[in-house]
Amino acid sequence: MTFFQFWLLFTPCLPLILLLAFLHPAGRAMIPFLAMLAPLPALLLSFMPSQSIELSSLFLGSLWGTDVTHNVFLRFTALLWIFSACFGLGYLKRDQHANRFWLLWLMTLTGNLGLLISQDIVSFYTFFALMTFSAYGLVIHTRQDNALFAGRIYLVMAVVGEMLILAGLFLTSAASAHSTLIFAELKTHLPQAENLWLPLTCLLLGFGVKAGLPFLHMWLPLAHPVAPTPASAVLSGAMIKAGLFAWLSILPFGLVALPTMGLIMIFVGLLAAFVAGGIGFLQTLPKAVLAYSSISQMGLMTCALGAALILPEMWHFLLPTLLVFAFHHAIAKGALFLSVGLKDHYRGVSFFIIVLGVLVPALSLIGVFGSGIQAKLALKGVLEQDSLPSWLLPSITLSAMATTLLMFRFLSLMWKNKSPTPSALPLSMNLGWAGLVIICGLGPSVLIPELDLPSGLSQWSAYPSLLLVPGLTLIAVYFLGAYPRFQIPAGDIIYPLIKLKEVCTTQLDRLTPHKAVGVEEQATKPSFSLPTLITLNQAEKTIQSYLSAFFGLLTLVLIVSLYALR
Amino acid sequence: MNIMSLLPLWVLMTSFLAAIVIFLLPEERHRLRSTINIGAAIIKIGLIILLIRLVAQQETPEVSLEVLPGLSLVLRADALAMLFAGLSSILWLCTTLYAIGYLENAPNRSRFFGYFSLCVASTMGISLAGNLFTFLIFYELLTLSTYPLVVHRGTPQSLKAGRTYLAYTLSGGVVLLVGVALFYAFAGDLAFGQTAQMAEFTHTSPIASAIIFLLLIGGMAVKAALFPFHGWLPTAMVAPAPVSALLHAVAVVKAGAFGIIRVVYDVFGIELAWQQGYLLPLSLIASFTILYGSWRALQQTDIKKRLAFSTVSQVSYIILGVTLIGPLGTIGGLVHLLHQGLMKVTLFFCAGNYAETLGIHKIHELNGTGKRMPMTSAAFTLGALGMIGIPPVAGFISKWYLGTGALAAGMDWVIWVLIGSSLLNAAYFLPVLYRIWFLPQQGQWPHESFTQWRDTIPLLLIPALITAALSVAAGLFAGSDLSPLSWARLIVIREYQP
Amino acid sequence: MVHFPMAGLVVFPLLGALVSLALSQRWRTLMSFALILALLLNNALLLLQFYSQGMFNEAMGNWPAPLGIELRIDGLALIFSLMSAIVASICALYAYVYLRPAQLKLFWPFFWFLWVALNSIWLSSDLFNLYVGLELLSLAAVGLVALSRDALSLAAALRYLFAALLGSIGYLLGVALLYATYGTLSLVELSQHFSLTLSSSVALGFMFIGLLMKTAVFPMHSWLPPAHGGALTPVSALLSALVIKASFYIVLRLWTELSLDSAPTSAGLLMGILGSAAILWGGWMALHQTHLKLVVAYSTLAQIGYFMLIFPLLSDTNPHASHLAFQGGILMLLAHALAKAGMFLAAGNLLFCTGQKDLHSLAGLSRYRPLNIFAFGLAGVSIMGLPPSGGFNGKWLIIQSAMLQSQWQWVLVILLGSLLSAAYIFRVFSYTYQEVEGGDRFKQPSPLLEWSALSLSVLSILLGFASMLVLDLLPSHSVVTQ
Amino acid sequence: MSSYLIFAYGGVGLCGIGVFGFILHTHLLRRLIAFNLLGSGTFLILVGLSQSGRGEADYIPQALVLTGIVVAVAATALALVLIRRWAALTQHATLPEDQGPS
Repeated sequence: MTFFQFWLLFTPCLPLILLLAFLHPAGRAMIPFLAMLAPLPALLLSFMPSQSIELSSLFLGSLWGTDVTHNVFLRFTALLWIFSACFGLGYLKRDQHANRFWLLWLMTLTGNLGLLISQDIVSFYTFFALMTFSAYGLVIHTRQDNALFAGRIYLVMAVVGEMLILAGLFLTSAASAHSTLIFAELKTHLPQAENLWLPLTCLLLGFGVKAGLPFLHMWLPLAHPVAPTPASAVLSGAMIKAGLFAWLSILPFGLVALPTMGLIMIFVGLLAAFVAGGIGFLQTLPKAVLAYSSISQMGLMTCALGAALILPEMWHFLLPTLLVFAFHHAIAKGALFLSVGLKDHYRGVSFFIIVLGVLVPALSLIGVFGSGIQAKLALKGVLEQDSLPSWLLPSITLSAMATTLLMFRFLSLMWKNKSPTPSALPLSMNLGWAGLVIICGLGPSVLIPELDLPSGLSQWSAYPSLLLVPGLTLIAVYFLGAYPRFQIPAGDIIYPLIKLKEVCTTQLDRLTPHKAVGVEEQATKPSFSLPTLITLNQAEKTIQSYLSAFFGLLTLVLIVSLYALR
Repeated sequence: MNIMSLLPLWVLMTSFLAAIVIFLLPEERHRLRSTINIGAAIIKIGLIILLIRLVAQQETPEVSLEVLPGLSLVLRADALAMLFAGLSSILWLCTTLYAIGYLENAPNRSRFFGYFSLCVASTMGISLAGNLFTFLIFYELLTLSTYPLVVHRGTPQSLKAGRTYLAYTLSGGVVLLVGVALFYAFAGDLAFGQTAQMAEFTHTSPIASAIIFLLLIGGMAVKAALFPFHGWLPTAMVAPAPVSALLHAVAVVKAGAFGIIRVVYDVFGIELAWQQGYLLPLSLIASFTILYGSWRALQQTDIKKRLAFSTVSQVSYIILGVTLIGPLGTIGGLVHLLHQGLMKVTLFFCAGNYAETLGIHKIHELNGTGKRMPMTSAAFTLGALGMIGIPPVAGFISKWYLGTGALAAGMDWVIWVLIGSSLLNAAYFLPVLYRIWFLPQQGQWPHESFTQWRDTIPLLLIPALITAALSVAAGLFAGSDLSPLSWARLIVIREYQP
Repeated sequence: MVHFPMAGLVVFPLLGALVSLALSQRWRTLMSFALILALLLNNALLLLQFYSQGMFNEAMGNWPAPLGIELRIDGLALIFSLMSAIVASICALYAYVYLRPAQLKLFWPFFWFLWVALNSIWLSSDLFNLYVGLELLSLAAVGLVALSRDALSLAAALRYLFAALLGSIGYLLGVALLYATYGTLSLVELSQHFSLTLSSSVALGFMFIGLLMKTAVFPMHSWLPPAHGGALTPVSALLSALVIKASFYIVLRLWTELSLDSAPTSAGLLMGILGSAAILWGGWMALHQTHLKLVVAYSTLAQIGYFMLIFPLLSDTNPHASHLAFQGGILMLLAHALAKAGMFLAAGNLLFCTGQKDLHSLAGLSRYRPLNIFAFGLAGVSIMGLPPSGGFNGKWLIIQSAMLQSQWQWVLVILLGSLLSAAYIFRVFSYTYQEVEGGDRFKQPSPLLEWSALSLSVLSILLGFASMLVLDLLPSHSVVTQ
Repeated sequence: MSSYLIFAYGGVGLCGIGVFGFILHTHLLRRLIAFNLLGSGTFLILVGLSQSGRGEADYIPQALVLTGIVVAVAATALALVLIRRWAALTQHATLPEDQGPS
C-alpha cells in the first residue's frame, strides 16, 4: 500500500475515528475542533494525483479511488465542511444539544466524503445511505414542530429515493450480466441494457431526490430553513451535489445518445430553473429562498446533462464545465447560507460590511462576479452547439433572471429580518463565513488548476452579456414593486399532496367498518399509517379458522389424485 | 471410522448432552448450570469450526445408523449444513448468555435451559441431516422441544399461543410426514444430493413427484411461516425474549426455510424444480408473504409483534432466493438465512432489553429510550437498518444478491417486490428509530429496573452488541474469505458445478 | 432334554405365584424380586441363544403334543417375552414402592399369575394352551383391578371380568369348531391343513370376536377405560401395556400362521375399519376426559386401533409391503407397551403429587415436579408417534406399507389419529404448565417411582434408535407370508 | 342324527340361553350363572362336534373340557368373591349403569 492509498483509506475513516472522542468528557469538549479538522485529509487528497485502492474484503469487493472529477468534488466538499464546521463552532456554542449535532455531523461527513471516493456500487450506496440518514438528524436538530415536519418529508423522500436508486442499481448490474460492480465498467455496459430507459429513469429520479429535481424537491425548502445554519450550508452546498456526482459516476453520459430523454431532462431542468425562481421569490424566509435558488441552479445543471444525452460527443467539454459550475454553486451557496446565520450576530461589525460580503456570493451566483462569471460563461460556451435546440441557450441566459430575483429577494429579506438586538459575532463564525466568501471571490481557475480554465479576466468581453438580464430584471423589480403581494409556503406542492392523502384516507376510512378505537390505539397509531382497506385482523382470523378445512381438503384431493395415479 | 468422521455426532451431542445434564441438575444449581451451558456452547463452536475447515477441504464427514430396514439416520456435514449449523452455534452462545441474564431470579430455569439446549440440538440435527428421514425426525423434535419454551410463562395467553403453535406445526409436521413417506415409498431411499435419481423418478411419474414436492414444501412452509401458514408466529410472541430470539432468528422459522432449501437443492435439484415449474408458484407465494408480512408489521403496536411480522416477511426472502434459478439468487437466499438470523436476533435481544430494563412493550412507550439505553438502542438501530436493507449492515448484501439474482433469472418483477418491501420495512422501522432517538421521554418508564446500570446489565447487553456487530461485520466484510457470503458462494459453486 | 431357559419362562413365574401365596409378606417381596431377576436373566439367556440358534420347540415334561404342553419360541414370542419381562419388572418395582402393604400382599400372587399367563401365551403353539393362558390372564388381571377394593374398582373389575369371560367363551367356541373341522389344535398342524371354508370362517369369526373383545377393539371397548383408568397405577400400567397385547398377539398369530393374508380383503378391511374407528373414537374421547388416567386409558383404546391397521396391509400380493406392515405393527406394539406403561406410571406419580384426579389440579406441576412431566412427555412422544421414538418408527413402516399398497385411507386415519393424540397429550401438558399461586404444595413421590416411570419412557424413545435390534429378531418376510 | 350331534346341539341351545341371560339380566349372580351356562354349552359343543365323524372316542376334547371346567370354576369363584364384595360395599346386586335412574 502506498502512502497515497493509505491516505485514501484514511480520508473517510477519520471522522469515524474522531467519534471515539465522545467516549471521554475531554474529547467531547474538543469535538467541534475535531469536526473542523476532519475534512482536512479530504482536502489534501483532492490535490494528490489520481489513485485507487482495491478492497476485496470490503462489501462485495470494493474499489476506492479518485480522478479529476472526484478531486473537484472532494475539494469543494472539504472546503465547505471545514468552513461550515468553523462557523458552527460559534453558532452552536450555547446549544445544549451541540454534542448530538456534532455526532451526526461527523457521520454525515463520513458519508459525504466516502461516497466521493467510492468507485463501486456498494460502497457508494453505503456512504450515500449513511449521509442521507445521518443528515436527517441534522435537519431535525431543533426538535421543533416545523423541523420534525420537514424531517419527516425529508426522510420519506429520501427512503423513496434510496429505493429507486436500489432498483436502478439492480438493473444497471443486470446490464453487465452481474459481472462487475465498478462504476467505470458498469458505465460501458449500461448502454447495452434491454430497456435502457428504465435503469436510467430509476437512477435519475432516485438521485434526483437529493439533487432537487422538480417534483422531488419538496424537502429542500422545508429542510433548509429549519436546519441549523452550518447544516443548511453543507446540505445545500455539498450534499445536494452528491446527487449530481452520482449521475456523473453511473450514468453513461458521453457513451450513448438518448435524444428524447435528453430533451425531457432539458425541459425539467428549465422548469426547475424558472419556476423555482418564481416560487422562491414568494418566500418569506431567507433560507427558503436560498433553497429554491439551489433547485433553480440544479435545474441548470440538469439542462446541461440533458444536452449531453442529446449530443454525447460534447461530454469532454461539458464535464469540466459542470465541475466548475458545481464548485462555484457549492461555495457560493454555502457562503450565502452561512451569512443567514450572521443576521443575529453582527454586533461589533458594521452590517454594511456583512452585506458587502454577502453580495460576493450573491452576485457570483447571478453570474456577474467572481466564480460565477467563469461558471456561467463556460456553461454557455459549451452549450453553444448547432445540434442542440436553438432555444436552449437563450433560456439559460434568461434563467439569470430567476437567480437575480431570488438574490434580490434574499438580500431584502436579510435586511428586513436582521435582528435589532444582535449579539456579538464570534470569531469562528466570522472566519468560517469569510473564508467561503473569499473562496467564492477567488473563482475556480485558482482553486481547480488541473482543469486549465481560462482566467475569468481574459473573458471580459463577455461581461456585458452577463450583466444584461440581471440588470433588466432589477429594473423591472424596481418598477413593479420589490415585495410580493402573496406567498407560497415553502415546500409548495407538498401541501396539496398531503391534503390529497388525507382526503384519500378519510374517504377510505369511511368505506371500512368502524370499530371503537381505544385511547391507546390512537396514541400508538403508527405515524406512517396507511389506509386500512379491510380489517386485516378479521380476514386473518377467518383464514385461520378455515385453515383446518383447507388442510382436510388438500389431503382429500391428494388422496383422490393418488388413486387416479394408481 | 476416525475421530473426524464422528464430528457431526459430537456437534449434535454437545447440546444434547448439555440438555440432559441440565434436566438432571436441581433447580438451585444456577451457576453450575450456566457454566455447563456456556461451556457446551463454546465447545460446539470449536467443533463447528473444525468441521467447517474439514468441509472447506472438500470432505464430508458422515455418521449413520440404520434405524429401520433400509432407512438410516444420517448426519452429514456438507457445506450447506455448515451454514446453518454455524449460525445456530454462534447464536446459541449469544442467546444462552442472554437468557442467563434475562432469567436471573426467574423460576423454572432448569426446565427452560434444558429445553433450550434440546431445541438447539434439534436445530443441529436439522442442519446436519443427511437425508429427508433424518431431517423429519429432528424437525419434529424441534416442534416438541420448543413447545415448553413457548408456554414457559404458564399464563393463559402463553398456553393459548402454545396451542396455536402446536396446531400449526404439528399439522405441518403431518403434511411433511406424508411427503417424506411418499418420497421413500416411491422415489426410494435417496440421500440429499442424489438429484439425478430424483430427476429420473420425476420423468417417469411427474404427478407423484409434484405431489411430493407440494407436500414437502407445504409441511415446511408452516415453520417457515409462509402465508397463509404464518399465524402461529405472532401469537408465539408471548414467550420470553430469548425464546422469541431463538425461535424467530434461528430455530423454528429457519428450520422451515432450511428445509425448503434442502428440498429444492438437494432433493429435487434446482434445475429439475425449475424445469418442472415448481418454483414460480413458490416465488409468488414468497413474494406475497414478503409484502403481506411487512404490511401487517406496519399495523402492530407491540414491539415484538411488529418484529414477528417482520420475520414473516424476512424469512420469505430466503425462500424467494431459493426459487430464483441461477447462482446469484441462490447466494442471496442462503446468505440471508444467516444475515436475517443475526439481525433479527439482535432486534429481539433489544426488544427484550427494553422490556426487562424499562418495562416497555409497546412502540409508543419507546420515546427517548436512546438516551436511557444508548447501546441497546444503537444495536436495535443497526438491526433495523439491516432489515430495511441499508448498507453496511448485512441485510443489504442479501437484498443485493436477491435483486440481481431475480434479474439474472429473468424475473424482473421480483425487484419491485424487494423495493416495495424495503419501503414498508422503512415505514415500520424508521418511526420506531425516530421515537427511540429523537423524541423526548414521556413521563416515567412503565417499569424500570437495573437503575444502577447506565444501559442494562451486561449479560443482556453484550449478546445484543455481539450480534449487532456481527451483522455489521457480515455486511461490511462480505468480500472477505471468512464472511457468510463467501461460504454461500462456496455452497453455490458446489451446487451448480457438481 | 429340557430346554431350561424356555421352560424357565413359565416355571419361574409359576414358582413366584406359588411362593407368594405361601410365604409371609416380607419373604414374598424378597422372593419375588429374586425371581424377577432370574426371569430377566433367563430372558437375556434366551436372547443370546436365539441369536446363535434361531427358533426352537420344546415339549414340557416329554409329553408330546397334542396332549402335552408344547412350547415354541420364535422371534415374535421372544420379543413379547422380553417386552413383558421389562415392563413387568419395572412395574413390580413401582408397585413395591407405591402399594400399601395390604395391597402388596395380594398384588404378588396376581402379578405372578399374570406373568405365567403372559409367557405361556407367548410360547404356546396350540390353541387350547392359548385358551388356558387367556383365561388365567383375565382372572389375574381382574384380580389386580379389584386390588384397591373400593366400589369403583370393583365395578370396573366386574365389568372387565364379564367382558373377559364372554371373550374367552367366544374364543373357546371358535376353537371347538376348528377342532371339529381339522381335528387338531396345534397351530403348526392347523396351518398345514387350513383352508378358508365357511365353517372355518365361522370358527375364526367366533375366535376373533372373543379375542377382540378382550383386546377392547372399538365397539367392544367400553370395559377398558374404567378398568384401566380405575385400577391402581402399576396395575393400569400392566394391563394397558401387556394384558391387552396377549389377546391381540393371538389374533396376530392366527392371522399369520393361518395365512389369512391371502384371505379375501374384506376381512382385513373390516379389521382396518374397526381399527380406524378405534383410533378416532379413542382419540376423541381422550381429548374430552377430565381425569388424567382416563385420558391415558382412552389413549390405549386409540393405540389398539393402530395395531388393527396392519391386518388390511398383510397381503400376499406385495410381500415386501406386507412385511413392512408386520414389522411396523410389532414395533408399535412394543413401543406402546413401553410408552403406555411409562405414561401410566408417570400419570400415577402426578396424581400422587396432587392427590386429585382432575386435570385442573395439575397446574404448576411442570414447575415443581419436572421429572414426572418429562417422563409423561417422553412417553407421549412415542404415543403421538413423533420422532424419534419407537412409536414413530412403527407408524412410519405402516404408512410406508399402506402407501406401497395404495391404501391411502389408512394413511389418512393414522395421520388424523396422530393429530388427535398430539391434541390430547398436549392438552395434559398445557394444564401442567399453568402457573399457580401458592408455591409448592405437592407431595414428592419417591425417586424410585419417578425413575421407574422415566426409564420406561426413555426406553420407548430409545426404541426409535434401536428398532433394528428388534426387527432383526423377526423372520424375514418370506417366512412371514409363507 | 348321531348322539354326538345331539350333544352339540344341546350345547348350542345352552349357549343361546346363556347369551340371552347374559344380555337380559342385570343381576350379577344371574349373569354369572348365564356365563356358566355359556361355558357348559361350549364344552358340549366341543365334545360333541369333535366326536361326530370319527366313531372312536377322542380323548383330547375330554381332556380339554376338563381343563376348561377347572378354569371356569376358578373364574366363577373369583367372580363370586367380587360380587360379594360389591354387594357388601354398595348394597346393590347390579352394576351402576344397570341400576336405573333411581
